[in-house]
Amino acid sequence: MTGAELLTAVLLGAGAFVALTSALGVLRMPDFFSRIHPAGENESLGQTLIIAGLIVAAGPGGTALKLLLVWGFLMMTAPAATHALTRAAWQDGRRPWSRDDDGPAPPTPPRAGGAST
Amino acid sequence: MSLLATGLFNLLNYWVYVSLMMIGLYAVIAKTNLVKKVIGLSLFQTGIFIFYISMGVVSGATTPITWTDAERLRLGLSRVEVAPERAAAALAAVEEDGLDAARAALGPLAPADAARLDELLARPYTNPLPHVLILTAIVVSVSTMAVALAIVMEIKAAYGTIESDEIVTAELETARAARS
Amino acid sequence: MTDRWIVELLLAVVVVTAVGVVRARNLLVASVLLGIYSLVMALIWTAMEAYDVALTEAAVGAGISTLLLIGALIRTGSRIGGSKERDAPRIDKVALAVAVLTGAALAYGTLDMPAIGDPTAPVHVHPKVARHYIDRSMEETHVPNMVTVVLASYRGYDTMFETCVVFTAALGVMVLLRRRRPPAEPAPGEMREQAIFVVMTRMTVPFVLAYGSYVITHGELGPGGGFQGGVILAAGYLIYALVYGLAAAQRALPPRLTDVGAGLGVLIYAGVGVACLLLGGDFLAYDALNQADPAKGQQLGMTLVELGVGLTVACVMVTIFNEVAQP
Amino acid sequence: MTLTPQVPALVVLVPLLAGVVIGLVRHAGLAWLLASLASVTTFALTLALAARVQAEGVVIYAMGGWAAPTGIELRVDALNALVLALVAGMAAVIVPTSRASVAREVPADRHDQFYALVLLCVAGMLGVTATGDAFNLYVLIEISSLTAYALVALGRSRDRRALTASFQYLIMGSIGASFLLVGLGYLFLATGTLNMADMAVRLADLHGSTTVRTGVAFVIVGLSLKMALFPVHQWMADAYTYAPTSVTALMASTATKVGVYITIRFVYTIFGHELSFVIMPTDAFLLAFACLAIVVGSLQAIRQHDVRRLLAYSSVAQIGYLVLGLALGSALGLSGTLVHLLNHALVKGALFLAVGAVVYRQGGATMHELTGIARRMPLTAAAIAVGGLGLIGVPLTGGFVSKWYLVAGALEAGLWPVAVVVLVGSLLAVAYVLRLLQVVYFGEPGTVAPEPAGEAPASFWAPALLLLLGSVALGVSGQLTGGLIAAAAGALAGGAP
Repeated sequence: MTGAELLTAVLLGAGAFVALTSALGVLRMPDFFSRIHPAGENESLGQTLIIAGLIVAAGPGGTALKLLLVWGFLMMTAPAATHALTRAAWQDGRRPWSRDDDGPAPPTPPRAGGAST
Repeated sequence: MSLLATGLFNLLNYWVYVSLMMIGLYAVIAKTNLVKKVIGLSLFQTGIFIFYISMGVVSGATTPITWTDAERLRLGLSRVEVAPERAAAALAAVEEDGLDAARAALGPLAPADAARLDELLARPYTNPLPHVLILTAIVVSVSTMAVALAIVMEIKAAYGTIESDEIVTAELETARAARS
Repeated sequence: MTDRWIVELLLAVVVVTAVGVVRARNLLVASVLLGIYSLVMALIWTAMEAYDVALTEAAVGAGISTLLLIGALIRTGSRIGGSKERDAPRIDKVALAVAVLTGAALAYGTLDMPAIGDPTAPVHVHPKVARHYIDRSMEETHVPNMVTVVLASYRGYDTMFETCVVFTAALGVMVLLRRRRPPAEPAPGEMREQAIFVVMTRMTVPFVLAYGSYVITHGELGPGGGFQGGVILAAGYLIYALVYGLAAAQRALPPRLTDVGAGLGVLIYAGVGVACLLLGGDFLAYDALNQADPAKGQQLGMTLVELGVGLTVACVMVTIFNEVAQP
Repeated sequence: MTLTPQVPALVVLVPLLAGVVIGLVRHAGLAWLLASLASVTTFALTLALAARVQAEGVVIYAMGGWAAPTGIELRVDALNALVLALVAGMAAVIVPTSRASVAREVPADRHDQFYALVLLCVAGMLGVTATGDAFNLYVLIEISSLTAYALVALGRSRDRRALTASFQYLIMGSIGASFLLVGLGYLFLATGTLNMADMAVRLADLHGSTTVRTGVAFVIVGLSLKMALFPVHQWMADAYTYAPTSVTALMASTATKVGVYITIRFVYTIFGHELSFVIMPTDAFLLAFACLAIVVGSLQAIRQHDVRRLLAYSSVAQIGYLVLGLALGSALGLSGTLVHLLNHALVKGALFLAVGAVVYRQGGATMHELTGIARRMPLTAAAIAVGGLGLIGVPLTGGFVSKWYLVAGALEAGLWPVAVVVLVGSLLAVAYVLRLLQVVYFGEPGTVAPEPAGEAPASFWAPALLLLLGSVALGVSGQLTGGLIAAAAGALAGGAP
């Protein structure tokens, strides 16, 4: 295994790990606002690691440039999308849950009306 | 049992398509919500796409975009261990005289590498025709969906509901009111 | 095909997602799941080396269809579907029987089929169909992407009608939904608080439009073509409309213009065919466009019809979005 | 340069291009004018094509210059030349005369889109009829269906049930088309070709394959859905009842006929006699449902209060006759189907136009609104009377000739119960037609509904009477039935692809 291949493997592995943890986070977190946080983590850090790994694997050239462009767009759109979601939730009347609130965290978002599948 | 085993290996994609069509057809018939019916129709149609595309697959084949010999060779050389100057000579030869000359210019390779290179150089293409047919079918299916949803929106405007059973009730009431 | 087991894994995901789509009681959830379903489908097409189909599925199935569904849900104000389901999900026995019967018949028909990937299957060896496309398309047209050649030349007649189907969909949606009045003006200052979106839009929309044009014009060389590119172009408009509001978007691109563009695209396609006819060839026989070098004529013909397709698809998608999104 | 060799392509292109252009004009009068011009031109082109087929035999046109099966070909023989002329002819009669009823039933700002959809629908049906390529057929069916869904939904400005009818039609139509697509996929997988003629040759060696048999079954089921064969006919009854008048007249006289034509094409030309009737029980399947369609459709028609609905259920029964003839598998039966196809198109188109006239004057077409209209609307009433007699199949109408062929074909095949069903169906038709005529001619107006103000505009009754004239000519002249149709039927039943 060459150095580049090793680096690729490490970067892709790390990216996959971040993606996995953020998926777990989305499942485990108590409310909408805390769920969107791990989701955003994958979109920024996880995808950065994976694209970096792919760039190393592709070597210098056109493919690497395209991957860089993809990364650039991701960095622009992903946070904006997260922002839009949060904003929409806020305008929809949702407020972050905190430990000081009475009772346990709401199991499902309050206004979705039995939204679970 | 042997039928199942061969089927699993050879026809699995087809069986997946059959189950998707069943799921979609069930939804179209059983669901009362009109949007849900449209969604079921969409599942039903996409199932067919799997059938067609699976039909076009050729083992070990590449996408149906013609590769020049030089492109094939370049990809092949990137997958095997070969000295840079011999690779350069082969690439120069392929432009001039074709793949056989390039293969000669490359000189002897390790047996495993040689087999791998030959396989890459002779890679067949998948069948483009099913791809074309399905491109058409995808476009047809989204067009149908657009018209279907437009009708659903108008139904909502006219009846105030998009549940088929409530629409039937509404019509029965209208008929009763007209009679009395 | 790439590693077989990846395909099988993705197929399993697709089936599970499909069940989820049907079982979901919340229609919004079902719509989003359907988008995911299409996206996984696009991955399957990639794994099966059908890149053109994958690009279309991603743009049309996961993009436009999902948007249409969500638009319809907003317009009809319905989130929870099915009065039966509001109580408890029940199995409809008749529907199940029909589905199982159909499935059994379909599965029975597969038993005689050649194994997937078998290069000797009749579909792959027909000398005048599949073999002709693979072996002779480069020589006859000098266009590397066989899918584009089959789509725009060998079966160009089909594709003309496919473009017509898209145009028909726009007509159908227009005739049902169009209200002949301009959309309401956005409240002043509404945009100013959305600085993040405005900046993001300014930075991405030009690239989206450039990429859409690239996909339309480079269908001969790589995956892509009029359908995929047209949808991407429309996506640029959609982003703009979502951020700046429908009124602003319609000021930037008046609906009258997209109405004309939708028809114009079909007319360009058919016009190329008629031009061939006037130059002495058969309808859509692009060879006639360049008597000296038929392959050049083929290339010219395909480029022009792909432009027509792209124009129609982009304008139709924008039109449908306009009609569905109007309050 | 001459355009004569290009006529097969132009037959489809003229309505198609006209449809697209009309979609852009934004002027109701201009849209109507262009649509009328295009439909008349198309009719002239189909007549020229039919004359050419008569003189030269099968006309083949390679699209894009690629010879089939590499490319798509149009293939026109005596059978589809006839259907092409029928579809274009009905459009040429109905579109130019539709202005008054469209002005009444469709919002003025949508006339351009309405006529565009009508012409695209016609282009789709003509394309379906002319093509020699199985997948092209699917795409074109989708064009004619998609336009039809939207056109049916336009009936909502008169009755909101048009919307649910259209939705039901869309669901059934899409399922039918998908079944057809699956069936074609199976046949494509087994043969490797999409060209109909090539497929027919290759299928001859593949009769044992379960893939082929399943493909055949799904094609037949898909087409049955598209034709509205019993028991999947409900969508058609609703769609014809609530669509705008001119749309119903056009669709009732052409859409189902094209469906029957495709079925003949598949069963006889592509599958061939052996695969259709010996290996697969297509005949038994189709015969059973055709007989049920005749009986159930006629019984339903008798129960209807709304005359448009009555005629729609009568159409369900007529499709039974059409399918019955083709399922007999003999030249006699096919002749019956072809004569019936022509006759029913003319008669049903005329009847829906006449009923449209009543809707125009009275605002509806229930038995109440038809009561005693013969006094003030004698020509409309005459059209209803002659059309009704044509539906029964009394001598001197085309209906008599076709039913004669059907009974003879059934007896020739030794299927006397089928012959009985044809006769019973005719008796039931007598029941619903007489009930209608009794109301029209002998009902007392004023007691249940106001008497109409006067005869409807000539654009309603004139084309109706013209079409009926055609039907009577079909019944009286032995030449057409003996010549062209018998030749087409003989060629098909003889097994020659």
